[in-house]
Amino acid sequence: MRTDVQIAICGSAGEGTIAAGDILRSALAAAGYRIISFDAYPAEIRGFGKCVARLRATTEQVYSLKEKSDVLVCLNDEYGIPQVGEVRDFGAVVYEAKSITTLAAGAHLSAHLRPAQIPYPVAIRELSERATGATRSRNLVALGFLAGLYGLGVDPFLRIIDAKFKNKGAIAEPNRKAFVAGQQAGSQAFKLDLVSFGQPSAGQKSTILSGNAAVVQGCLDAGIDTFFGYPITPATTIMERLAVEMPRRAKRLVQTEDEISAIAAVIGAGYTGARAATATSGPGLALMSEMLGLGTMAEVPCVIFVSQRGGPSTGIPTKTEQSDLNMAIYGSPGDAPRIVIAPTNVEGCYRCAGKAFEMAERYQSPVIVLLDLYLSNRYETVVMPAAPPFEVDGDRLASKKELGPGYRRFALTKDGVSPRALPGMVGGMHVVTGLEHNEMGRVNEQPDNHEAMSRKRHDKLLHALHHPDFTQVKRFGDEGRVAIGLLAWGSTFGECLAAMFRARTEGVRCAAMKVVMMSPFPVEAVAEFIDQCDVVLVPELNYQGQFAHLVQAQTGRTVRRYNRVIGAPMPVEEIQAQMRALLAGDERKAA
Amino acid sequence: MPTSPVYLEDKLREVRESGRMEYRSRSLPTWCPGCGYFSIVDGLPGALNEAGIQPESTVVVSGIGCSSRFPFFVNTYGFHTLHGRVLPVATGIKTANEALTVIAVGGDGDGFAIGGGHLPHAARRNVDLTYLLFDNGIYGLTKGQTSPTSALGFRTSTSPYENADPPLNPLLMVLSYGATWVGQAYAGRPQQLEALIKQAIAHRGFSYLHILSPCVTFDKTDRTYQNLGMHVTEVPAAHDPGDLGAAMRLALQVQTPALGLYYRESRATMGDGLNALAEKAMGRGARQRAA
Amino acid sequence: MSAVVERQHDEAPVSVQASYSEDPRDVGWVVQNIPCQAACPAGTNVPGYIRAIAEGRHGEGYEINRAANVLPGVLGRICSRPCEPACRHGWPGNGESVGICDLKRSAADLKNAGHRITERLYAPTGKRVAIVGAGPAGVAAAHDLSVLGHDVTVFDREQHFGGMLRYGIPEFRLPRDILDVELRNALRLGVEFRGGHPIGKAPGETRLTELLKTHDAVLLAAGCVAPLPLALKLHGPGAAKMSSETDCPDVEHGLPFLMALHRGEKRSVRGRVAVVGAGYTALDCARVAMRLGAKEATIHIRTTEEYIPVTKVEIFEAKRESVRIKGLRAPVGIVVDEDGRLTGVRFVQNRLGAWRPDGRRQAIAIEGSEFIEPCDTLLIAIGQRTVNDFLDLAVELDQWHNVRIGDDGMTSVRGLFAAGDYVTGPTTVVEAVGRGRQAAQRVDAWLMGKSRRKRVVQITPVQAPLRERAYDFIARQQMRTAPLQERIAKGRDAQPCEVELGLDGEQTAQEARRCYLCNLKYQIDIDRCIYCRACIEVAPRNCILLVEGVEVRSDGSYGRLQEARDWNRVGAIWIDNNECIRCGACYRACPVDCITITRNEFVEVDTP
Amino acid sequence: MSGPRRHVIIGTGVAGNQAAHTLRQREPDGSISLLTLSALPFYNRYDLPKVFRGIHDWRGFLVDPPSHYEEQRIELRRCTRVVNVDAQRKVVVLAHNEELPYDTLLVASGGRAYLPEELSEFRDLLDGFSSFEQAMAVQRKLPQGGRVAILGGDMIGLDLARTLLDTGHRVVLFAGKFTFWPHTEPPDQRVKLLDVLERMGVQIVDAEGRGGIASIQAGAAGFATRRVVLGDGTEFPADVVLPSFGLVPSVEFMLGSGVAIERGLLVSPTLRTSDASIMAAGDVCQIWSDEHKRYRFYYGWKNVRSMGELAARNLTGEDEPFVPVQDESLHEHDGTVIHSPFWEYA
Repeated sequence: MRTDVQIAICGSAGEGTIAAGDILRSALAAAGYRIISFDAYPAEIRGFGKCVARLRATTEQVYSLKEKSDVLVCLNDEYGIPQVGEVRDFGAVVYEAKSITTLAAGAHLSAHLRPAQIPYPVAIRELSERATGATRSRNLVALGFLAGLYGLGVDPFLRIIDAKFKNKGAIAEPNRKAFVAGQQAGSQAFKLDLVSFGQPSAGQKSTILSGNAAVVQGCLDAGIDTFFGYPITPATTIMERLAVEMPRRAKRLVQTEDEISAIAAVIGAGYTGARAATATSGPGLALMSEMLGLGTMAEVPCVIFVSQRGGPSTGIPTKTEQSDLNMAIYGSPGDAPRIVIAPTNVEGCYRCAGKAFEMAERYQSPVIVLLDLYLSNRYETVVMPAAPPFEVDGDRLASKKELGPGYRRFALTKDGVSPRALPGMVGGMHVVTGLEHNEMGRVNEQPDNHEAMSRKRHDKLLHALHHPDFTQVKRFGDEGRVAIGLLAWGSTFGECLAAMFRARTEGVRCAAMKVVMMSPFPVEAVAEFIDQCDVVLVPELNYQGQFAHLVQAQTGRTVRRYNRVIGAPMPVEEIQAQMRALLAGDERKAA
Repeated sequence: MPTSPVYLEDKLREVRESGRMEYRSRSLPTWCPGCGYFSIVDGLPGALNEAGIQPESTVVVSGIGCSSRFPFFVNTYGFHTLHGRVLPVATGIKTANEALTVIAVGGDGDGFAIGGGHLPHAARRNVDLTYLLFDNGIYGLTKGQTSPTSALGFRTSTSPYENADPPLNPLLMVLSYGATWVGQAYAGRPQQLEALIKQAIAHRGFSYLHILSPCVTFDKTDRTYQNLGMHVTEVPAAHDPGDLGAAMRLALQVQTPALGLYYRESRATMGDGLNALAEKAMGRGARQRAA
Repeated sequence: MSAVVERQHDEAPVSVQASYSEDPRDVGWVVQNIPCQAACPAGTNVPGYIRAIAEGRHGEGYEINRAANVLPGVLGRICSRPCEPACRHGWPGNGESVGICDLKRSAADLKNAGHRITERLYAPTGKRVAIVGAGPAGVAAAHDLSVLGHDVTVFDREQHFGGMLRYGIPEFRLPRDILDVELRNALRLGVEFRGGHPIGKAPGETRLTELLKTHDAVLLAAGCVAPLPLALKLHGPGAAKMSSETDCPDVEHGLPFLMALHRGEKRSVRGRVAVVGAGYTALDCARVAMRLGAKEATIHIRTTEEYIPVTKVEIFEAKRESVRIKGLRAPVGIVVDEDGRLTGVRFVQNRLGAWRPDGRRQAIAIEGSEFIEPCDTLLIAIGQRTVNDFLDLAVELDQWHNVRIGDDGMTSVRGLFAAGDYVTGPTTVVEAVGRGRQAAQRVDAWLMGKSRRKRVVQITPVQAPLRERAYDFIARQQMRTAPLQERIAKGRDAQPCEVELGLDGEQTAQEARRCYLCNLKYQIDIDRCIYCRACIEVAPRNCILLVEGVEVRSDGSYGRLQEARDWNRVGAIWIDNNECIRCGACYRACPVDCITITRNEFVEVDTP
Repeated sequence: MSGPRRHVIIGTGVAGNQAAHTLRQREPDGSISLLTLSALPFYNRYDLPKVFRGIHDWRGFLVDPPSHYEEQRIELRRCTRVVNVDAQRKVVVLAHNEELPYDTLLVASGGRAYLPEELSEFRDLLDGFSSFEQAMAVQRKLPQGGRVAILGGDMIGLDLARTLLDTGHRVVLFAGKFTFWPHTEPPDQRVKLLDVLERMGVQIVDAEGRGGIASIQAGAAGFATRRVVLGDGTEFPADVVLPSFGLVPSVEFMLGSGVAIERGLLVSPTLRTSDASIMAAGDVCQIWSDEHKRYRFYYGWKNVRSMGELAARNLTGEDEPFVPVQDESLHEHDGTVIHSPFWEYA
């Protein structure tokens, strides 16, 4: 039987909503389902904000979450009530059976169920208290209830609960008990909904990873040597995972005192030939921008992972947005070209992370890998390659012949990449500076030199457009001329793909192209795509249409924009609505 | 343990009549239940009220972090600035309007990591403001990473094996930077905390109050109420707050942190200096014109 | 070895840290917060004795009971349990009330075999008190007066003491050995009992005026034993030969019927038994009838089952014994055959009317709705009234012809006191015990010229919550009952079989844990509280609030707490003790230890 | 009165559902809340024996599709237990601690299966058949050709017995005074009716004549799961034991409201209770009969539906008395067929 079940768990931040989603996701992945999941949570640590953990478990490949969930678990009525609408007919709503305060009419979730939704009132709080003596394990009770109701195997859950809480001492056992209590209640409940889990497909062994975890895996597989970072949402988990993994490989990770220090240390490490990286978000990238210019000027390989969040300034730290594209491409004093790549899904995070080190080294440049919160935090099952697909040493090191008294660190070569001498190499001693310099590295402010060097720094990066085994752009859907094309980047591409596939089922000839290489820009491929479409729509999660600007500026062609800053993934149906409006030539409806 | 009955209506009247509620905003603080910061968000209004400072002539400035949500919970002017930049912004405010009471608040990461470069300069310049530093030894807002004051060997998500870097000694730093009022309080002792805040505000010059506070969500082992409650001591009665050396020795007592006033010194503030400078400059100008 | 004060094996050590308060707010707190005690007519310290039981000190639990009511083993079986509907554990959302009465019985049943009762005796006063009536009120008063040092003599018409306890209540509810021991214990401090000694005006009877002369005070506790008459119309062929329904051999009043049985007289019932009435007596009549071999027994009530003043357990057990209850009908006549034997009862259909001032529901007959219910025996148990024909002097009576007493418990005659059902009309045993006790204090105050005792609040620090949240999920322990076959089939010849068998040791321990211990007062020391709300997070109910105001009632207790939604209106974080279920979660969670627990309970102390 | 009225109906049985629909037709503006303990919208309990004919999807039992309630703007609140009605404040208190105010309240909570008190201690060994969930549980428990013991044998139970026999199961009826409830038949007629049942294939056990039902016991391992033990010591094995002693009104939540209750809610012929804002309809109410000068129950689907409709009409301005629409006779026809209005559900 084909399985396609989407479960949403809704509660406050302190109720363990996200943790419940974590466990459910891991357990279902362990059982062999394909998973795509994304949680929405507020800034307060545990405070009082609303969180929704959503996951879709399938047996077939899917690209995004569904608009309608099959099951909703509410740990908190107040937050849960607005979510009830997302449950489909004959789907299930699990909610707290009893309130400890007297509620006004309509304040209980049961008042908001539609007649075709199946209610499961569960004494979540009481079951938790009975099992553990405390109300804290309500999330595990609810999870257990789902496991019991849908006959999901208990063992993966218990294993994951044990693993998750093993370092948290006294809470592992209560959580286990709470889960079992919920599971018993669930297995005794009379199942009336029409949601069911079939056997997972037996296929390739897949791993469940978040975008950030995939970045980490990419870093490790590419042989990262050093990492310097400073905590910032939503990039922190990259550092946290690396902090566990790197010491095991005798690699070094340092939490610096701020982002300036982090990028400076990365450049320092890169200068010595180490594969070095940092991870940050918009505000951190802003602090790094001066140092990034030094990276470009000094031609030091370094990798910067930037996970975008709502801006400007501190903005909306826990909501997703794609509004740092301009800063990633342009944000530095002077003409400071650099490589910017933006993966579109979790697997892409892995590939881009690894390839970023290759490119940084090969083109002796800072490389920014641009993610966003939706991509960083979303989980997907990924089939990992048997062996790391990355070149682990691509340094263009100076040969014996090139070293010696006449060694030119910044030699103007045919491809613009100069031979590097690393500190410690005999005959390669030179000075690196942020001042404009000549081929030898000596300070030189002459116009000819400045123009030549500027050209060198720019042109060498163009080779990245043909970097081997790397997908700069990719087209999906119908071949040849199409009625409408979707052009997208980053996490939004998944929704575009889903919208495109749906449009095709409605008989529309259409195609979608993802652009991974943002700088230097793959002008030819994108221009060709635009030319084959009657109309091109660029949906993105920023207000200004930063990518649409880039496309228009680079290709000289006009595209239609669709911009939302809702802090959440672009709704597929909105993309569809835009497509329909454009196809119908309805200019008013098209944004 | 006192067993005498507490009569609610008496207490409510006492609180209502005290006037301290004027200084609270409407928003209920959103920290995790159990957080030590609640103690401070009740202490500052109490202190301001006692000191008779009007809410509208007070600016509470913060950086980024759990503690930096603070301005939202007090009924004063507030400026929630950028990570680490509380002191420069506060300096700007005080420089432009000496009539304001400026309270800078922030956490250990905000103040000693990203903002560490600003502290020496605000202190040595003796900017007339009060810096309340909420030290919980962890980054809470980003869900529990090591901070500059995390203990050696402490485990967090960014030091999963253990923290290999020794914590810095904020009090010793601030004393050596030239702060003119330095004290330490503990969130679990709300009455003493409030009294120290009041003294710090009353001080003319850069006053620094270090507030030890547990993070109940991400630190279950080190800086807990239990551990802190067991280890904190009082500044000895014999301690001379005018003796910088003695204050520094007290600051070295890190295993049993002493609560109370460490150091107090009367020195010209940055504002005084700028006034003198202006006077001098205007005086010279007047002489030149006269010539 | 120096002298040792003898202590019973299970007595708790005396606390030395206690303080005492007469502040109306503390008094109000106790009244408001210990609903079981407030509901108990005898003022039993319920949490006190249940805590003793929970700690395995059954004997002490028994003594705490006995301090309020001298017959714990008896009341533990037949009390009407006004405390249980009041119990906080039975409030909405909290589950079922604690089996307070069952635990009282357990204290009595499970106490050590060598248990010694404790009496704190006053010096003899030389005053003489006579008590008329050896029912629960008389016995309670006699006991307390003797403890207070007076010489007491109790007179009763019946041969044995106990009154309604002995003569009104069937043995399957109250075994006589239990009753005897407790009555004897109550009267053993030199109380003289004169059984078969009616006070009255008839020849050979002692006159009341005589008693008043020979005693310093006389207490009338004569109870309420005359059945209320029911003038039924007579129908059928044999009706002409009768003047009232009681002329029919198959019609009898319920209470005399039971009393005769309990005096050892033979009584029988025939075929289908109809009982009219809605109290314990009616229920007892029907259940006794089933034991005497009735084919069926039906209780006919004027209102409906909802309003019967009998515990649900009693109703359920009666139904298990096949007793049926039919509502909304009032008897208006009987039908007799040629031989004068009963063939049916004529009823009129009622409808429910308004509430009566006494809290009962009015029943209004519907005109023209008479119908006949066939039956072979009719027992009338519609209530009792007092009899005053023994009074040989003028005593002021009230509108119901009961004696009127003043606030000092005295009738219009100096030195003549009255108490119990004799004053109030028919109530319950526990009410009578409570009134008897109260009367003893009033008599003593009058005799001694002042109240020698007063009630204060004792406040004792408690170092731990004493409870766990898990206790709240223990199901109410169901008392074992005798199998149906044993109750009835063997009942005719064999020893009467007690229906309810009590809780066993383990059940008792479990049930005792269920008690919230409402005498524990949880309070937040606001001066030390840091407003962190760790307590609110773990609270199992909406019991800890951010408060901006509170309504203080005239009795000192707190009314509604006004919850603060805004930070600038939060005056305190407060534990609403009325909502609090004493689970201790907040106490354990408080990071700054600002929550204190004290035990607050009424104690009697000597007046200066 | 300001604004549209709030009508609350407790119970989504035949009466409650009918009342909601009639109410909506007659009062387009009022808000209507229909409360039920069930997780499902109104379905046909009379159809439940069909679970033995292979219908296992609850949607097959629904009378109206779920969307119907939205179209009719009837708020359907499922899994909702009423714990009490505060007639003074005009508020329905729900078990999950919500207070629902009403302008008018219609109690149509129906009846639940009666279990005689003397059998109550065996509750855990007994099954029920009054909801879809219970019916499915019985269906799952009962093996092909399995044996069902029906205690009492009211008309609901006997209807189930017909289906059980048709689908190849065995039925043992423990006959007693509740057999044929709610009909009461003279002894001679009763013998004939039992005879018909016997010929249908029901095994009849005269429980009353054999000392009554003494106990229900769990079966020994490897045998049927239950044993019915009679007073004379005889035992009958069964896979499922179903008490079938008629219905008692579900009124627990009305106790304490002050509304007059005897066994059911007492209502006038126009279905009004003693409280001006509260009406009752269906198996929950006893209706005053001027003819009999008694409060009477009127059972049967047609009566109940008619009461639901009447209640709605009387809530919206009418004041008509209830007239029974169903003849209550029970008889056997040519010795092989039993006729009862309770078997004529369309």
